[in-house]
Amino acid sequence: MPILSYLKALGRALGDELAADERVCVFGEDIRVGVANVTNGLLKRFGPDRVVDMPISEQAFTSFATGAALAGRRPVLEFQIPSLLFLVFEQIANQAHKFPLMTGGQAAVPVTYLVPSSGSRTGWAGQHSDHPYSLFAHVGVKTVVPATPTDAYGLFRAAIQDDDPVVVFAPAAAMGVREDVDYATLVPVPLGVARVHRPGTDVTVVAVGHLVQTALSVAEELADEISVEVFDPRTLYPFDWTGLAASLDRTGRLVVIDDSNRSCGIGAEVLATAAEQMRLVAPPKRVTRPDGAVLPFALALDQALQPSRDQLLTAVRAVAKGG
Amino acid sequence: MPILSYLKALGRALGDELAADERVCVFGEDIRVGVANVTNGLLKRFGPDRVVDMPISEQAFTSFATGAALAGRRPVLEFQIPSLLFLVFEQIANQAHKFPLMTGGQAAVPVTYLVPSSGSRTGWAGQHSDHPYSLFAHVGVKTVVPATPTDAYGLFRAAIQDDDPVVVFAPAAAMGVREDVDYATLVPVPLGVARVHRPGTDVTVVAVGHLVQTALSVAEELADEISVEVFDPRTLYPFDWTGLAASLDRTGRLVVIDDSNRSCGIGAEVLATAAEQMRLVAPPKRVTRPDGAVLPFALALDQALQPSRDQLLTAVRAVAKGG
Amino acid sequence: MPDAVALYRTIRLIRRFEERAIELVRSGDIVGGVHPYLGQEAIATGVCAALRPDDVITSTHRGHGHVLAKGADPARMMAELAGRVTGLNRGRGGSMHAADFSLGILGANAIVGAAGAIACGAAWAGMLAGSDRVAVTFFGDGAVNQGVLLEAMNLAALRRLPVLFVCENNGYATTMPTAGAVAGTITGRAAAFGIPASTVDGMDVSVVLDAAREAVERARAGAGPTMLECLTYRFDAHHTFEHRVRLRYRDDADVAAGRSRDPMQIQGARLDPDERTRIDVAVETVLDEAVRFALASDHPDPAGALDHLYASGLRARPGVA
Amino acid sequence: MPDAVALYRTIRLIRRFEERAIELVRSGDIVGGVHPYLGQEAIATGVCAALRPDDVITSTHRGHGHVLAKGADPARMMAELAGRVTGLNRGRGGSMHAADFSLGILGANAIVGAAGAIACGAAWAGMLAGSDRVAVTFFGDGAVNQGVLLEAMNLAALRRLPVLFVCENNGYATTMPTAGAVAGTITGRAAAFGIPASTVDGMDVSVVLDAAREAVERARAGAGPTMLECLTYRFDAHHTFEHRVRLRYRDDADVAAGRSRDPMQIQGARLDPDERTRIDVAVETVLDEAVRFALASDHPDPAGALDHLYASGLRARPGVA
Ligand SMILES: Cc1ncc(C[n+]2csc(CCOP(=O)(O)OP(=O)(O)O)c2C)c(N)n1
Ligand SMILES: Cc1ncc(C[n+]2csc(CCOP(=O)(O)OP(=O)(O)O)c2C)c(N)n1
Ligand SMILES: [Mg+2]
Ligand SMILES: [Mg+2]
Repeated sequence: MPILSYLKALGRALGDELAADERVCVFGEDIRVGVANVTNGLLKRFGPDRVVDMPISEQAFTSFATGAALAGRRPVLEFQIPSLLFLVFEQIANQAHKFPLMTGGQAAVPVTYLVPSSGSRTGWAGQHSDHPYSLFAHVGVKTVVPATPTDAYGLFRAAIQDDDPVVVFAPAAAMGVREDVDYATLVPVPLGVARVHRPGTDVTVVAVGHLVQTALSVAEELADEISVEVFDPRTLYPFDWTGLAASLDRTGRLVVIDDSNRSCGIGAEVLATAAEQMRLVAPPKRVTRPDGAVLPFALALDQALQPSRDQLLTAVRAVAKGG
Repeated sequence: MPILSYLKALGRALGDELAADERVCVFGEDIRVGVANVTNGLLKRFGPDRVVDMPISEQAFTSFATGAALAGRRPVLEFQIPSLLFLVFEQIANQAHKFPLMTGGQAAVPVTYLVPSSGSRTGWAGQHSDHPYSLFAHVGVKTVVPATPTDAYGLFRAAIQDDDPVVVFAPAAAMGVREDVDYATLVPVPLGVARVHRPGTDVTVVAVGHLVQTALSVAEELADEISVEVFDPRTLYPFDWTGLAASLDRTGRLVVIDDSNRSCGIGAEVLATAAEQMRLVAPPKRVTRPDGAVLPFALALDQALQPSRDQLLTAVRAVAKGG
Repeated sequence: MPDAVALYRTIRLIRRFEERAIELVRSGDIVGGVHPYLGQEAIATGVCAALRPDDVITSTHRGHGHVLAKGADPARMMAELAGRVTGLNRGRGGSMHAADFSLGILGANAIVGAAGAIACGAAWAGMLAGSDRVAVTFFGDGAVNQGVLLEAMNLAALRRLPVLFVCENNGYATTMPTAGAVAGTITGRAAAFGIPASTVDGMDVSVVLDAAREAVERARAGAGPTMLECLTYRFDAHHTFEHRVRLRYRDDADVAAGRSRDPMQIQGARLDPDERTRIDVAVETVLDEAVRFALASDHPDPAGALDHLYASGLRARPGVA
Repeated sequence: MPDAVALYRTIRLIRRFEERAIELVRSGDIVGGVHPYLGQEAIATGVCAALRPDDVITSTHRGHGHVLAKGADPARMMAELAGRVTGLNRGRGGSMHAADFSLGILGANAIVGAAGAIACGAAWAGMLAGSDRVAVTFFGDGAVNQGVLLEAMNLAALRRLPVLFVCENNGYATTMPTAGAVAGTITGRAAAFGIPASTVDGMDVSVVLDAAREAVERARAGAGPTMLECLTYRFDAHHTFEHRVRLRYRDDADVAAGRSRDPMQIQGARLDPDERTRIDVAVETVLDEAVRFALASDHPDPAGALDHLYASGLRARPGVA
């Protein structure tokens, strides 16, 4: 079977949506040339009316996409850096997100915001290494963080097909993931439905994005000791609470590993909702970035602030024993 | 004793800091005239070099404040609408907040961002009614939400004196609160230290901002039935975890009432940290805005989405019985 | 194209609509207040008179005039201000978000400068769909210092979009005089991006209409965006809260000078007095009915507070569980 | 003011510093790569030659030249790029955040267009402190479409701030040709706000120096901001990742034309050949030492990863508990 890389999966999803729906179009910087390696070849295939290179005017082109969406298009925006989402937070959270309710249902804003290589890219330092998905979960903008090439393909397509704004985070650390796939089986993956990568009975590990691989490897290492269920929410907002409750019904123990800042991150939301409503037989744990983290440049410092395999291992062991 | 209103407390704190420290200055829109009722009279007292009216260029003047801070000033910025913080999120979260670490300790950015009348102001609808404090707690920018005039005075002064960026949310619904005070006793209130407004032994209610009054009234109503401790964190980031742990050591039961969106809000953080590390003898509860809330214009709809007294009452009763 | 009578009628409708709305603010039927468009009526009227029904507009916090001039039903508009289910936005938007997509009204916007880029995107979509539809974005003198609006001008010029940037320079942004906030000139901002711009008398609807027509023709012909700076004056408060709290930023002489040229009188003087009276009466009837309709309409059911939050139909988790 | 020799020396220092840095990227000693300043050296050199030590600058993602020209120690700069504790930022900043506040270098900035307003604020603070200190903000042709930079120009003009806006127009923003992104002109953006602007040859350091001197004098005299658009060419990749992944956006003819005028050769030709050799050798010695120093320095201790996060000394909660 052919091998699909995460990046290729994103490019393929975009190409397939452009081909399937004339309303879909792509905006971004350097997308003609495909600097981020997602849009390569699309200009030639779909022309400059569908694949539109933009000046460094993120705020304007984000609201430009909103306007185009209000007029019937389904734009996909590519951002070169995760923190550019800070720059356009007003345009997404206060404009695009609010149109349907504020207009009493007259408007829809089907725009997809893609951040290839989100999170820390080694050596890109403080202003290029944020992973701000929890911010969108807070304001209520649909947020997906695919972990595998198949899910990257499927969730990205579903995001484009969705009638609401959706932010798609493609973690830099997931870019290396490859999968044997039969292209014919690649299909959209519905938003809001989690995926259990590995079933288990002792501890549920909720892992976000690239950390799914970390969780799988920890589960494997602990296999003789603790039966770990690896739960990949895939969509952080709306979250698959039903799926999580079912998992905790089995395990009653919870660890979340999440590459965003601790305070008010998605890890907090998972623990809070579980503590309120689900079966927990021991105190749960989070493995996250520190509060307010700014990733320092030097490699060892950068890595010291990211949630690690060792931390997860320790947390799973502690939660398995706790209660 | 004289009566101090919440608004007057803010104005007084600002005036006192301007008088106490020449480095302090104020930037904002319509602050000459004092449209938000905080800066009235300051221009006359301190002159146009300290009280600077700005064009509607929030992004530029926010980073302008960063630059002035890097050069030794201690600017206070007034924003007319809470959602303007979305517009300047890049300038606060990605610039001001990051300077100290990125420069290896060479720089400090002592800027205070004040949002008088944050949260819902009846009838101002979707784009003027957010209460985005949890976003700042996530990125790690110091965040305070005073509940009373005395605290508004004290926390605002402490924020201005702090060497880091601090966002001060002054809830619209707290503006009506008045207090008898002896002016001589007004002092800065240290950031990061909570205040127990009412001790109790059965349930700890963590209430944010204007909801402290709601919590006090619920505690009073339930007094014969349930002993409610009303815990006002005052600072949401850094949070007074030691204080909360001490409260839960007493009560073991927790309800949070928080006027921000549910998912990844400060309520989630409080529940998560409590579930991980503190004594909880029953499942905790949150009373918040719904996920992704956009406040509709019509009064009854707007109010339907804000955390209410009734909801808190029900939640406290349920948590008191739970476990 | 509308004649002098029709232009007067629209000006009169906006004028009296605003005065009625202010009454309803005073009576408590409109909650949250409004930003009155009084004094600026000739701009919305003149510009929208140059438009076709399928053209689109974006508006501002001071948006009633634009929405009415583009053809919104005054009764449903008034119902929206009163937060009723029969309102344009089913009571979800209110004054600062009134929209009627069926008429190309993409909404008032409460964030200064925010709508320009939205208008550009809508213009682009129309252009690529092969339509010769035009988009107009209204904004105040305060908005010309907002980065996103300037970025939008660059986009419009780069892609030769059929967009008309209409700046309503009423001399103030809330309490800030234009000169205190705008370095250089407003038209110079357009010129920076190679967009033709002119400054016109915003008190004379026929002047506005002529300028708008020319710009709209250019846009339809594929010649790209234009900026019009319309000089005007805000006759009333920045917002009705000023009726309660007096703010001192315009002295009496300034106000008197500003109000000395009234767009309603200027256009009214061009009409036969009897005809004018006939129109005034007719407008009053429309507004009587609008107010009656608004106040007789139902308030929305709080159970539906989260309706329309997601176009996809997603239901949000409530704030208690 | 520096003479021709000193100007050449700085250009040469930057040129060779960049080439050395690229070698260290290739060897893996600099992680994350760099945005080489090759070809643009005359701009940083000329502008900073017009400055006093107490003047301040803000820089960009392509910032090595600015930082060196303003006087940073090449050894500590190289150590910063290599992420060592001896670096300007103690290894916390790297290429895109290099700063030396003791020399008025308020930092490179990784967000396009972000630093202009910061420079304005610093300029304002200096002005009010009674100093005649000047602030320079460097940015690329890509930044002139960023709203916040345009807003900053308005602020600078309004308050007549002693700020010099230096646009380095190297023809491209990453792969985007200037003409594809900039409607109107770059100097026109300054003109919009009433800021005097001129376009100069950014390849001839003496031309840049003259223009910068004039602007700095104006600023010191209280006459407000100036914009200089310096025409230049990026000789190398947008970023060293391009050394691994070939991107097709400049054809050979374009590159050849762009490189045909080399600021180092232009200024070098003005020197006595022996003197030039002497300087080249001296620069090489400095850089040998810089590389040696950088690579011999310690890596930071991961235990201090959160050091300096808060100027107040607040310690953040870790990511595990
Ligand atoms: C970005 C932003 N900043 C501030 C405000 C608060 N505000 C509302 S209207 C206004 C003044 C707008 O002035 P102008 O653009 O001239 O329009 P006018 O009110 O005169 O019609 C301000 C500051 C806002 N709504 N949006
Ligand atoms: C606001 C923002 N958008 C996008 C980027 C990604 N990016 C980094 S450099 C660059 C091109 C900048 O071009 P220009 O300003 O001309 O500077 P040059 O690279 O040519 O020196 C881009 C798009 C960024 N860092 N910041
Ligand atoms: Mg105005
Ligand atoms: Mg460039």
